[in-house]
Amino acid sequence: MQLALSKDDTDFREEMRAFFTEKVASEIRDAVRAGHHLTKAQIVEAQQTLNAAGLAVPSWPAAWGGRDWTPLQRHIWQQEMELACVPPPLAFNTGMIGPVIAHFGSEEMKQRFLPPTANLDIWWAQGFSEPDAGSDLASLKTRAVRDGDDWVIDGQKTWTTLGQHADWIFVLCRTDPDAPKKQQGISMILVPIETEGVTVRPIKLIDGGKEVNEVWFESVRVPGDLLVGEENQGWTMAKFLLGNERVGVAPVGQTKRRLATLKEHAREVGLLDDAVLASRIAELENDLLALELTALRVVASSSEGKPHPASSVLKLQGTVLQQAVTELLVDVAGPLALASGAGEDSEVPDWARVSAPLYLNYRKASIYGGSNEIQRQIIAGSILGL
Amino acid sequence: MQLALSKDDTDFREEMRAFFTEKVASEIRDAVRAGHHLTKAQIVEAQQTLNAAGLAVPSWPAAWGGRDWTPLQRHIWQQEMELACVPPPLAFNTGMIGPVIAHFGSEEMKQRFLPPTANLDIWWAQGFSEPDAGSDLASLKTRAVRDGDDWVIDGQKTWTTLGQHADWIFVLCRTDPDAPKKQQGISMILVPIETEGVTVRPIKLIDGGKEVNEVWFESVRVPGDLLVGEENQGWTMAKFLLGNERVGVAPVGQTKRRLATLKEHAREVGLLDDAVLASRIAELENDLLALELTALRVVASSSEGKPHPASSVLKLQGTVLQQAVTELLVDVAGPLALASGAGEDSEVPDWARVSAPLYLNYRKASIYGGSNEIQRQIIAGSILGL
Amino acid sequence: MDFTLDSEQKALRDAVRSLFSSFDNEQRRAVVAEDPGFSEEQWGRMAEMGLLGLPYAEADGGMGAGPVELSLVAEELGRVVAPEPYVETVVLAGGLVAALGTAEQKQDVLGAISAGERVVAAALLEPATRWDLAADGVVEKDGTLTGTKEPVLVGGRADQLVVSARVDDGLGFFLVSPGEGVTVTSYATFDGGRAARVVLDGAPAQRLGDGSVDPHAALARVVAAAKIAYCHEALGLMESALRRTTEYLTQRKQFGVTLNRFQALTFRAADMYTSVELTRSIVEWASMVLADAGSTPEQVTEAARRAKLQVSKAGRHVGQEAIQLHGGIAMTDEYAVGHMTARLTAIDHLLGDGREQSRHLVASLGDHEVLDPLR
Amino acid sequence: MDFTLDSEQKALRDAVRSLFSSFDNEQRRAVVAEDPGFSEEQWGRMAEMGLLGLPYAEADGGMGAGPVELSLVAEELGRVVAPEPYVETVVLAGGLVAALGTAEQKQDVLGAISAGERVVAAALLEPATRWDLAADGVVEKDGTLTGTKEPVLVGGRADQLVVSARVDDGLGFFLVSPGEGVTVTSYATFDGGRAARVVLDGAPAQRLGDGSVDPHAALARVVAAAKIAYCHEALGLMESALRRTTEYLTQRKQFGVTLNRFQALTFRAADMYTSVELTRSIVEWASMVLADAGSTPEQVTEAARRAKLQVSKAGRHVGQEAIQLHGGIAMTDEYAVGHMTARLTAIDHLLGDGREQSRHLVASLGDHEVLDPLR
Repeated sequence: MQLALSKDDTDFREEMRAFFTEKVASEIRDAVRAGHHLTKAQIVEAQQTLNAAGLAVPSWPAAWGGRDWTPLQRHIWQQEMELACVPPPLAFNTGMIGPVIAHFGSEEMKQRFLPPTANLDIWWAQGFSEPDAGSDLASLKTRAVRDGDDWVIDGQKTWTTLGQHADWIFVLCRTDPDAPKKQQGISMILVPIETEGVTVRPIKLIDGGKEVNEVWFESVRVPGDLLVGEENQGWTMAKFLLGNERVGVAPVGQTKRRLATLKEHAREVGLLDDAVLASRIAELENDLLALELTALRVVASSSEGKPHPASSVLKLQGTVLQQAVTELLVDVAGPLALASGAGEDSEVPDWARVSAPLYLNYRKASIYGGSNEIQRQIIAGSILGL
Repeated sequence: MQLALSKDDTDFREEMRAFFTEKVASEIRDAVRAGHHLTKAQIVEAQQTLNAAGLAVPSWPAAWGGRDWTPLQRHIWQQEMELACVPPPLAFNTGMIGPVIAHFGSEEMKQRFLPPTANLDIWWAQGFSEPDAGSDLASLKTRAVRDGDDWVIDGQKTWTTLGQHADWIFVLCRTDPDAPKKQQGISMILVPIETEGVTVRPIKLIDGGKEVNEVWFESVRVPGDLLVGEENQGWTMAKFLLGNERVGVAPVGQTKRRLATLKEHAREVGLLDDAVLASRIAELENDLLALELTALRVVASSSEGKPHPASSVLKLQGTVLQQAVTELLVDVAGPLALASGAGEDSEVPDWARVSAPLYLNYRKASIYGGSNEIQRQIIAGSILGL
Repeated sequence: MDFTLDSEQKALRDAVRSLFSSFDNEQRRAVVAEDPGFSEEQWGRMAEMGLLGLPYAEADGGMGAGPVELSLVAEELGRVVAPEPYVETVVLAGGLVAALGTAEQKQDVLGAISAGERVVAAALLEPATRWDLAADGVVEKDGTLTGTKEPVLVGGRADQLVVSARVDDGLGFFLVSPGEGVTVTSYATFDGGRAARVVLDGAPAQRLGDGSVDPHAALARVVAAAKIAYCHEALGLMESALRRTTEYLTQRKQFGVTLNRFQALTFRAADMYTSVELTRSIVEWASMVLADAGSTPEQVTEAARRAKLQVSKAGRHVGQEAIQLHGGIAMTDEYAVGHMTARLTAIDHLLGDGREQSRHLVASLGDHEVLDPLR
Repeated sequence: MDFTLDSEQKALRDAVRSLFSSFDNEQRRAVVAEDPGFSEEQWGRMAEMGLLGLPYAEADGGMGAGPVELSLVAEELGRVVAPEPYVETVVLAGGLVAALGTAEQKQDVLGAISAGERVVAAALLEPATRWDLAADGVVEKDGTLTGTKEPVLVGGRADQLVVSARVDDGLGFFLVSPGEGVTVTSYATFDGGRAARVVLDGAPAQRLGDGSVDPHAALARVVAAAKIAYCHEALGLMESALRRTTEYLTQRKQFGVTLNRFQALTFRAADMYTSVELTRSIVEWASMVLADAGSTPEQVTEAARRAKLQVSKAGRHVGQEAIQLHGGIAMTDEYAVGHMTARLTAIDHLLGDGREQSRHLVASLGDHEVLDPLR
């Protein structure tokens, strides 16, 4: 056991910190800090800044821009990025379809897609969830049928985050409806969003934002070479992808930063003198510390594509704390949270105005990406043997 | 809707308060207030004092000592009794077997048993739970077989509270092992504890006390007239009995009294100045108020033997708050709670010494008498239709 | 002590329920999308039914009803997440006029509210304060007011404002009409309502009352009444959120079975039910304390705090769980449950959240040995 | 930063585990029923293995090991709810001697502890104080002590006491042997251990050290080390309680199926697992902070507080749920789980509970923007 970072890791951290705080546009970082929604252009700019420095896809194979970092270094990279309010690389690109193509795709497919995926020249959307298949992903109904060399896709996807910005979408389709188990007979197909028959409709959420979408596929025809890997191998890819998703899914740095600014606002409004509120902050800080240390423990013992079983703890507790911090921020704002729709001329500070929509928005955190019930199921079943 | 009590009810309350605080021996009430275990003699004395004044079995039929009180009056009676630290009449007698005999028993059985049951001349124990039938009561295995006019009983009961003091035990036995459903084929039989073949063994609990027992029945022979009601009617009686149990099962007055003394002790040790601890007390007081008001709402709409469905809320939340108060008392005691075994010469105050055993003992509250999981099952199933 | 409604009260409840029986989330979305954020037609119907004048004296154009009747209306509005500013106008703004106004002011303002002719808003909060309603960022001088109030609920639609301000002898309340010296900037609130920034710059103002009533005491009672009304609105919201959740659990299929086959979910619904039942008890009790002529001002204030503390806790629990047990669908604007949670969140932070109530209850913790709701 | 054990550490852990491999609840009940409440034989074996001198310098008869090694022992003791007073004697009482004693005192006392020849108890608490270990109800005069200490863990069995007392220049620590002027009344504690009331009436006492070490600083570090050791003991307890619970859920049948078919129960076991994993992370980190030569005294104190705050919350959660998920069986003395909960409760209230830690952490809340466990 050893507390201190090695000299290499300390240097690495300094390097990351310097890059994130000096090289990424401050307007973008300020917008993140304030809890504002970013524009597509801002997200693209940030990722291209990272990619130019080789910092967008460190977990990818080295041949495609990855870095042979240790798990600890990857953790430091993510922490420093979040603490510096740098928007992380688009997860659909760098955490999902990129690794899937790198692992399962043909050489031709890699060459065609990986570079623009890393650089966010292609914006990917995730076509997994369906209206009748929420947590029960494998019961999906969207069908893809061979027609000559092409695939013809019919069905509907939903909860497609930021789909309104997408250039392409990776879609789980049922390609063998007669397979004995529902997990079999699923394939992963890439679809240009501009293809005829694809319709994207934003879904307005309760915080007023439109970050998720419904996507319809009506006789959508794509060339056969847009199948990733082999036919009916889709469930394997989905599990691979969701495993990757879970490891990076506890945004500890982001929550720490939010709590730090919350503390500052609490001081401004005099609430740091309220022992009850102050103890909630102090205990949340401690909870976050335990979570971060757990991430360090878990990350170190994960191997590629095979997350440590306890990574479900990170997702579960990560969202619990994200939600606790956003809830507490509304408490700090108090009645000023009602001024959520006020303009810049309002005397109500910006952070108080965004607090309630942020709180409402983050109720999603324990639902999307494998709900907390699914995480408990995984822990009870896979870890505890129940 | 009406806040104030009627003149009659106000008078009734004064009468109850005067009786409980003036007529019940102060040594007994002091022992209850201090959280000490009562002796058998103290429990008997208290109940006989109540019974002599017609206050031991108000819910029974008037012919057997009951009072035609309104539900509100019964509530007031219980509240005032608990607030005055009067030990309530023994539940096995007045809340369980008494009402069962009064409702299901023959006239002869009523005359024989009800008066001594009300006066605690007979101390009853409950023979329901078995080692392999906890929450799943209906899977009980203790058998009673007809032999001539007699019943011969074999089996084992457990969690028999205060069975070490018992003169008689009422036993749920399987009398028809071939009945199509396990709930059928069960009968209720009364057994003198001194009968040959009955063995009572106290179970030591984690707080060091011995308040529950195992009871073995080995070829225990009792006369046929000790069957209550009809053969194979036992499950109906058990449900009737457990329904009664639930209504009175939220000892709001007792918990209020505990919280009041806790507050006093917190003041003594200076913890009332700790805003966090003080707010826990204030919020518990509020939770108790909501519970008490719910009891008033529910009690008013219960009819005999058919509890309001929301009575499960009383059991559930009643135990949650009982446990919260005992947990908080240990927090007030702090390290002094370690002096749990100290004698009277200790400078550590009595309340601090009993705090941790009390806390540990009350972990039972959410398990016995229909666990909180069973209550949630009832709410989800019977009330919410889930 | 009696928790039952009499037949007139039941009839009132049924009438309000009937008035909103066809109001669904689709309608609600259409209504809140456009200013003023509620339906003027429905407001008119509420006036016709006498709901807008419910608590006012008949002499002032009202119905002379009590807090219990008012609570029934608020609860029904909550049940359907109605966006009409009932508590804001009738209980809070109108309540201040009823408590403080001269006979003439009452007849004028309360008559106009009752008839649905005038929407009145209470402008109490200021950007620099939290729940200190005796804030003094607005100052009176020579019959005019100067300063800023924000957020002022319904401020953009209001025909008249009741403004708290600092006067020589302390706290005063004033009637202000939009116009000269008044700049109102309206915006949407996260619960679908509207609030405004109201900048007063020498705005002509008419002081409420003749100075015979203590404004602090009047404010305390009106705020208590508004808190209790909000608590009933929240109770209606919670009951609806629970009902929606149990319906969804019995209908939605996952992994081949309906969700009510998953015990972990049904137990959580049971806990929601427990929260709602406990809330109903304390909220109805608070209305009874408010209605009882024998209650002291302190008892009324305390009862309102107690109800609101419970509503804060239960509202978070029920609102959060209702979304979680539904899953993604409840995050959408098209589904009602998320809006219930949003409105519960707003109510939690109006007139003091749970911690604020608790802070005051702690201060009086030593005044009693046990709490006794019976009198 | 590295959470892995080296091979020697693993060997130590395995050796301790092996030493207690046959220790079950039946044995434990027999041992705690009789004074001194632990097994002298087992204590002797622990001495033979070098466990009792683990943290002390080799010159003093110890092994010169660090906090990580110590934590492994404490965790294994917790795992089997062993009643041996390891933290009390080795970490707390011996730790004070190691920090404050003269070379001669260290050789004498620590040598005797290491060899298993002497049980030493720390007499710090007084009836009138809570966690104020610099209490001054015991006063030194002319080389004797007068006053009362209670509860003194293991006080009845102790061959020697380390007593805190008020001296002219503030706080002092003294070695006291039972005998003249010392009245010890021993009793059982609710977790199966023993504590005592120690009345000193002119008891001869030998002051620890030569005055060259600040006693407050020494006390703070020893208390931090003891807290961290208790946290590891608690971690072992929690892991066992969780393991017992999951075993029970897969074996116990109700309603015709094993309990692990009830999702509401398995989800709660999952939450217990989450608590335990989070606890392991922060507790191991605290040991690393303690072990790291670069840590400041403030960092050590803070790390101990953070670990103990987490242990307080998680210990209650896991201890309570372990009983509840078992049902009645866990309430009985014959079953180990209830004793785990009892011991977790005792540890929670030794050296400051969660609220006490939180109170101190609040005081330094403004000293940092974010917490950063990496160095």
